[in-house]
Amino acid sequence: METVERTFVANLATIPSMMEFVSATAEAFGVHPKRIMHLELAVEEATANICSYAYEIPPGEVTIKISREIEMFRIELIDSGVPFDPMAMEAPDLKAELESRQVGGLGVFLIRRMLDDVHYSRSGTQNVLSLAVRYGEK
Amino acid sequence: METVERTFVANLATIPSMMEFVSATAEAFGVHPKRIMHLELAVEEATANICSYAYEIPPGEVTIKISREIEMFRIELIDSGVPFDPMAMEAPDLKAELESRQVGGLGVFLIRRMLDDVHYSRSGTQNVLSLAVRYGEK
Amino acid sequence: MNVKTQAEKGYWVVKLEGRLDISNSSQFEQECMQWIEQGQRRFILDLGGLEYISSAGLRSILAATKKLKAQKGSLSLCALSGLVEEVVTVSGFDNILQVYPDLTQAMAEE
Amino acid sequence: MNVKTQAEKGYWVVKLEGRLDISNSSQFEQECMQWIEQGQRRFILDLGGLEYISSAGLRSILAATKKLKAQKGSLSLCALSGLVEEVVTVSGFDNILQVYPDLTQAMAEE
Ligand SMILES: Nc1ncnc2c1ncn2[C@@H]1O[C@H](COP(=O)(O)OP(=O)(O)O)[C@@H](O)[C@H]1O
Ligand SMILES: Nc1ncnc2c1ncn2[C@@H]1O[C@H](COP(=O)(O)OP(=O)(O)O)[C@@H](O)[C@H]1O
Repeated sequence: METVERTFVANLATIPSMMEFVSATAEAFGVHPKRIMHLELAVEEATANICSYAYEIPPGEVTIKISREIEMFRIELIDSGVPFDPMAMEAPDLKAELESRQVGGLGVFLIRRMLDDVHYSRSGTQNVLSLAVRYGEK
Repeated sequence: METVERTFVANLATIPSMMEFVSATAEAFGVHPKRIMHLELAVEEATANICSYAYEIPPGEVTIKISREIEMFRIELIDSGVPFDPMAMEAPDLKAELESRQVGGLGVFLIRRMLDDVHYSRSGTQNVLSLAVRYGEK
Repeated sequence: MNVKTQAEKGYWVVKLEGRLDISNSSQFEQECMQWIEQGQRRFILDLGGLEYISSAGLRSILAATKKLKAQKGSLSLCALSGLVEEVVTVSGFDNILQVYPDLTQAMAEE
Repeated sequence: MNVKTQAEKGYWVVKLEGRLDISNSSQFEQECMQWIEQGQRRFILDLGGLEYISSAGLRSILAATKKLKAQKGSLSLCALSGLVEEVVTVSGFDNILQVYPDLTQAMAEE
């Protein structure tokens, strides 16, 4: 089987199940434990944003599609919320002092830094965020 | 990889994650969707019992160990609660009329009926419930 | 789980979609009790869209059925398939509840 | 997540085990605020047993640190490893918080 897919209610209480879906599948497909942690982090950050910001009338839904490509383990997060391209966001100011440090903006930044391939596309009424890691420790 | 394992806090709120761990792994290993439903049902019933009855001071923990055997997809549910052998329970009276029908006792019965192999062992201070299905639709 | 209700020809038709399990069965049971309090007496649960049910789900249906019987009401199931049909059969619930192939027949024969 | 606290040599040592994520970070933040209200001022978070942290977790630590600074207190981290070390570094939190290799050094140098 090369692709598996599951749809979840997009609310904070289901995030642990979404993370479990991704990490159990990654483990079964032989992704290195360290990279599974990176994936889990990206899934938590991205789905938390979908649950919090994507839908004008929450909760909406989020579909997670997992593909076992030859070189990469890829997941796509698909929602029907407001258009939002996380790749277009500026990185937070990491040098800011404690006092001025903003509490937000980190989630998207971590997603971009932890994975090997991240890209966004808008497809019809859907946001598609594609996240991938290589199988090995790297 | 032939075995994966995860430990969860045994409370009702984590049951969806436990089910997701099992079904995502089963899906990745090619278990037929119908049999995945049977597994999910057995995992819900067994873990609900562990969360409700196993620990004198809840919540305890439950470890789920998944093995990809040649003919069977097997999971073991391991807890450190009071000794409890579900195989020793009598089946509920399925012919009872509505008025006298007991609301309990069904969970264990469903586990035994839905899977291809179920057995219990006590190992030191632990309960080990071993549950398996064949990969195909059957 | 999605729950949609509709009053139709004297029946209270409850359409369930998704999963009825330990995470939502007590909420569903409460909803049933509220409908009964509001005066609904003849329930049909349309399970055509229900993909999964566990003993916790059966328990909530059984509790509602007992409550309805005590009030001279009734509860029947229709449109079962897949795992739901299997669980209802294996557990013998098809002996204690009326089960119909589809909603039309449930409304005709009940 | 498991949280164990201990007062030691004037420090309030908080040992975290498991995962600090969106499902428990606001509870953790509340606990921190309670400790501060109870008069604790010099926090050391021992993350030796912490396996996972997300931005929600960082946010709760940042909130506690700001509160402590406002009360002339302090908060430092120690014994980071694996993903936790990576996340703290990548997010630049090691620039705004004191980070020590282990508890002994955190108590010696803070
Ligand atoms: N799915 C989304 N839809 C709409 N807006 C979003 C979405 N995800 C993130 N955002 C916006 O981007 C900002 C930055 O997100 P993030 O980096 O995760 O940090 P945080 O959630 O901590 O603010 C959010 O505050 C929100 O305004
Ligand atoms: N893990 C367990 N530890 C101790 N007792 C248990 C355990 N699981 C089940 N039991 C006992 O067995 C009974 C039957 O369980 P079950 O068939 O799941 O039905 P129910 O939970 O609906 O009563 C329970 O009521 C409980 O007394």
